[in-house]
Amino acid sequence: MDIFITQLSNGLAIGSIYALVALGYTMVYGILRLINFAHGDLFTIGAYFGLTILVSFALQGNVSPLIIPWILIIMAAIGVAIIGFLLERVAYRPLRNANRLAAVVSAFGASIFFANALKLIYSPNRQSYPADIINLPNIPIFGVDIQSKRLIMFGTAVLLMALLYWYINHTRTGTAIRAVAIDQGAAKLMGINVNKIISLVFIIGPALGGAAGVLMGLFYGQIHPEMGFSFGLKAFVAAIIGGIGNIPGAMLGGLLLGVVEAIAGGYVSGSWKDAIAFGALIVILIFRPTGILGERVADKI
Amino acid sequence: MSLLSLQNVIKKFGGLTAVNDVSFTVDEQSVVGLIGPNGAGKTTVFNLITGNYAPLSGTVTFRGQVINGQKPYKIVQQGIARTFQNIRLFQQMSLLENVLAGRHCRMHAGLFASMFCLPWQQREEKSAVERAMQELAFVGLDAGYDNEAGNLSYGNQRLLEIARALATDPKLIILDEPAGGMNDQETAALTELIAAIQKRGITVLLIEHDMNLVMNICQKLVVLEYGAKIAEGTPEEIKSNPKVIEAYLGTSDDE
Amino acid sequence: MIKKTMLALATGVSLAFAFPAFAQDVRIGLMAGLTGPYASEGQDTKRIIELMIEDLNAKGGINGNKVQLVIEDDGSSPGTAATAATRLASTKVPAVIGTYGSAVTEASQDIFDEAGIVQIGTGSTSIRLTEKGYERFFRTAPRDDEQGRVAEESLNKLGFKTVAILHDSTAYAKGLADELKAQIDKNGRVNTVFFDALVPGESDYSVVLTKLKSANPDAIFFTGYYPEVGLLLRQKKEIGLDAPIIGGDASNHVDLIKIAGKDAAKGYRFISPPLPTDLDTPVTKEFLASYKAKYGTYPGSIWSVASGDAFIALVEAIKAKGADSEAIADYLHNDLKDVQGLSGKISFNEKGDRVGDLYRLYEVDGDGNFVLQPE
Amino acid sequence: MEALKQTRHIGFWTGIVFFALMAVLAIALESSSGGNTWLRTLNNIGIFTALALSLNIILGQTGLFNMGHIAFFALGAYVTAVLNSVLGWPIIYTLPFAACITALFAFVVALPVIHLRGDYLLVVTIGISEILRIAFVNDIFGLTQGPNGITGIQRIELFGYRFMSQFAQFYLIWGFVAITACLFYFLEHSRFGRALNYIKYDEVAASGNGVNIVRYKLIAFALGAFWAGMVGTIYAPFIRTISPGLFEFKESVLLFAIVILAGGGNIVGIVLASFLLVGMRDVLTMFGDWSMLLFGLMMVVIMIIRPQGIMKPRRRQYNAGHLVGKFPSGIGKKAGLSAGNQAEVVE
Repeated sequence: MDIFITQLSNGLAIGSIYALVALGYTMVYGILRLINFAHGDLFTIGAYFGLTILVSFALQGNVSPLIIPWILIIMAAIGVAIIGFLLERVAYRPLRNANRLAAVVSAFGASIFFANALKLIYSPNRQSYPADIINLPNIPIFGVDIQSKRLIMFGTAVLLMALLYWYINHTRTGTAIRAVAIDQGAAKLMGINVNKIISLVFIIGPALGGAAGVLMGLFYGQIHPEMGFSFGLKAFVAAIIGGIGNIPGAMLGGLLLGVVEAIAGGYVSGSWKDAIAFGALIVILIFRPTGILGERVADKI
Repeated sequence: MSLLSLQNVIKKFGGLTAVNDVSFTVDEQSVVGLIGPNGAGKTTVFNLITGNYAPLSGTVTFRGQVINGQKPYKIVQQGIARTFQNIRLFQQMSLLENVLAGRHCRMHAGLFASMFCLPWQQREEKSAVERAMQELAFVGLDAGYDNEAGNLSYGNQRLLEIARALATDPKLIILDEPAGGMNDQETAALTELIAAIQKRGITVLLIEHDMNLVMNICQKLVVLEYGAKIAEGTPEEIKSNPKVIEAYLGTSDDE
Repeated sequence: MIKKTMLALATGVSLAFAFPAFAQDVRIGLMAGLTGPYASEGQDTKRIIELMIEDLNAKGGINGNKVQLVIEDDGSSPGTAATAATRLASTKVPAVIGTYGSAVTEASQDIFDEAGIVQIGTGSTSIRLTEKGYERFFRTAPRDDEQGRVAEESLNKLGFKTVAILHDSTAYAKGLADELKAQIDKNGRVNTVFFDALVPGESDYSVVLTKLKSANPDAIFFTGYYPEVGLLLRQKKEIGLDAPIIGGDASNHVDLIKIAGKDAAKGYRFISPPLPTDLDTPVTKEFLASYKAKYGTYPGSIWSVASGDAFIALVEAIKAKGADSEAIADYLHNDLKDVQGLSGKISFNEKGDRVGDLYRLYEVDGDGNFVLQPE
Repeated sequence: MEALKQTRHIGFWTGIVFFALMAVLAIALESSSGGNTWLRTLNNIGIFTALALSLNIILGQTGLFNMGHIAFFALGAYVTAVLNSVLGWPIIYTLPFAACITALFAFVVALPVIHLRGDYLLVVTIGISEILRIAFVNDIFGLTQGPNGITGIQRIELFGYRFMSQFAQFYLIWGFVAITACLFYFLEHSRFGRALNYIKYDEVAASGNGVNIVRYKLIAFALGAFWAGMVGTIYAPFIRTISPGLFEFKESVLLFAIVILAGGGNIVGIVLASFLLVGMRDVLTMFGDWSMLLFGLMMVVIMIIRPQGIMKPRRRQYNAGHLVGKFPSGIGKKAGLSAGNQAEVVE
């Protein structure tokens, strides 16, 4: 039982990262119907930004370890948001009216570009965050010692998701985002600046991805230029499981995927873990063709 | 015997009853109109006949066979063709290829015959093209057979849909608002076309808001309101039916 | 007419693609992972060979002929390796050195064999590479069964009764894990209580570590590569798993300390051929000094040094028999005996495997140094 | 050549000229000293062209977002490898088995998911290909020899001739590409090919005109897989050692990109896009560390320059001009609907 709870916490922790990355996927998809495969690489860029800031400003030792994560998260989020904004301008906006899949191919191109740019800048070798930035005690839950970093990750993810959910549903701009997601043409007629809204989404989504990247580096330690590809794929799967375009769905999908992986890795086999996760995805889609929280869209005939 | 009959058909979407216990029949070689206010469930009735939806209960009988619950492609094979309210042409394909879509269910060439260009497949292809051209000519669009369907005017797109439906060799053709978006001149031509279709021995069932057209060409009308049938009869009977008048004009105290 | 046009076209194109050739130079191929996950190995290898060639040519080359290197990048991946091998084969070099990673090497073996080119693998320890009967394949790396044998020996000597075996599903690590398990089962001195894989390249191994914790072994033997080892050590500490991790020779890389942190890495043990800096023959010392002088650091691991051995063996063969593939292969099999290489004496047996006992046990000290353990 | 009379086949003759030129190019390369490397690049392109043509049936013609096509290729290659290196069958006998097993696999896995819409199907196909790859890594049924993969695959032997050199394999591979292009071209110009397009453009209308959507989608999947399986059979002896690392998701992405870049399922476009992307990937390796960065950049730039693909989707041409005006109209001259708009249609 102890082991089970520990595995559950392992799964929820990595699932929180998936969820944060999935949020970016789902927002972009909701508004452009575009699978932004470069999103995983934005996450990686966030992790590298965090490391660069940490090292080049010599934060460790000079700043309280409780503040460091927040500085890193905010600065990396800003940096990645700028790149996300530029990405949309350069690689996606010219394809706005083209075949949807053309933008997907462009996204893959961008993904390859980012990963290799990181390799050229930081070397293809893996990099690590210092191991001793934050040392927090374990916290007993249900009689099991849970690492407090797991709780921080989970809490940060839930908090960011809740903020985003509130922002989308209870602000003027949020309403505009929802309007653009439903019907760009109509939104334009209502005086909404669609380009501005899309740019905004390409700022929020990447910022969340960048924040997730920093969390990853801080709490798991190692980063490498190609990790965004598999992380991106996982997060995309998470967004699909939850119902792509749906914000709580992305959260749910991410956590669920993390837990499925942890249980599969912990109780079946580490080598089949990913296969089981994908198997779960397929089974979920067979029974819920648009994901767990996705809307069922009937064809209007 | 009637060609098509609906008996106590019910269809629900979630909590909403879209079609509530509707029954009517369509006689062979007649033109029948299905009318009613917007949202009365007319198109849903069509979708129930063509197999796009399956009814919750009740039966749809065509030429003595119960067809409800069958897939659309099977129902086409049995001789019911349709057009769509919001035009559904293959926009990027040529006029001819659109009509060839209608021929699909009467052709046989499969994967192997097609891939290896068997002689009989070639002959079948040739006669299909001829037949498709014939239908294009029937609606007057044969000269532009090679153009892209999406470039046609609205009225001509409706005609092309009719040609495509006719190419399936139907016994019954179902037209969903064929005159929608047409001007007077075009509507007059459509009236003529429907008469010509009837002359070919094909039964016509249509939804239409243009009352002139409906009263002109239909032998029988069925009126729906809120998913239920409120009247059925000849155009003259319907014109004077108080329930129908109320449904269309609303009660006097209802603003 | 058509024939004429075709001929003209053919000549035109062939001119365009022709390579300049220097008849008197001896050309040797090098296939290394200059990019991809093993890039640091590949880059070290390239530096070592380039340095050795520079040296050799300064001393007059082989029998007065200069040595020229033809390099192809295998991208650390089998698919790219096959293309790289074909490129090398088409340059008609008599022999090729390379490469790191058994699966990568394997993807190129058939191609070199078909072209009749001698290949000397460097960081490729998978058993079956030399079990296929290729007459012109050699390697300066030891084999996994040898490593498996030493690993079982060490586990027993260190007094562990139960061991968990973890690999990473790569060709090499799976092979070594299977070999170790076979040795353990054969000798019956140690028990295997866990056998599973992790997915390399991930960032979070807490799931598998938790699972290991519940299996409660005396020691964990991980057969994979250094990046995962580093991460395992780091996260093992966080999760409160006390059993020590022991690794195979793929964890022999200084970056391990960077990833794990000195604290977590302290006490980590692995078996490996000796480190470059633990090689104490004069030849090696001299070489390492000139390497340091040129590049400012020592080679990161033994595998790039093993490519130096391959080069030395090749030079001996060409000196004796000339730059002909068949003659080189024959010489390496039969005539090359105990030539002093960088990592020890070099000889090959009839399969093309290196003869000799190479493996040693290492432990990481508190400062992150790899310390050779006395036998 | 009855087939050529029905319709105007410009593309068909373009193809014949293209393949003839390729044959000459190969002779030229064979006789030049560095040509072997280029032949290998061309052979790589050929393999990918054949694969992209098979994916084109699924993605380009039917509009099913299959981003796991490499799985079918992998399965074909593995079937051939197992039959050849374990059971010792000659490669050529393994061809029908590789093709049929792959097609059957595709059919079975597609069956429960064929109804999924666009992007959902896309992620499921990614999942299927990853599961298959992981199964290969984990030595499923003890057949695939794990991450090492299967080694010692023989070369193809036909009528006593062994296809060993890059030059010989060039004719094998590109011959296969030529046959594939030809057969798929005929298929495209038939009832079957049109049905796939109807499904791509409008499923409801297609089904309303008698197209059995599920059946055609499944056949498209199985046919694409069948062909990818055959390409696998050709690939295994070409590369001699196959391992799961050759069939990663990135290869599926490349194939997907080729078909999208080709533009609307156009066969000529597929060949050009294969040359562009696969050739570029090979050639760019000369830039070392910068190669993949440039490759990614080129992908973005090419898509922005040609968002609709290299080629336009070519509408089929029919020999029907002589039938215009031959048949009666149901609308009298006085109505003027057709007459009036006819002018606008013809322009």
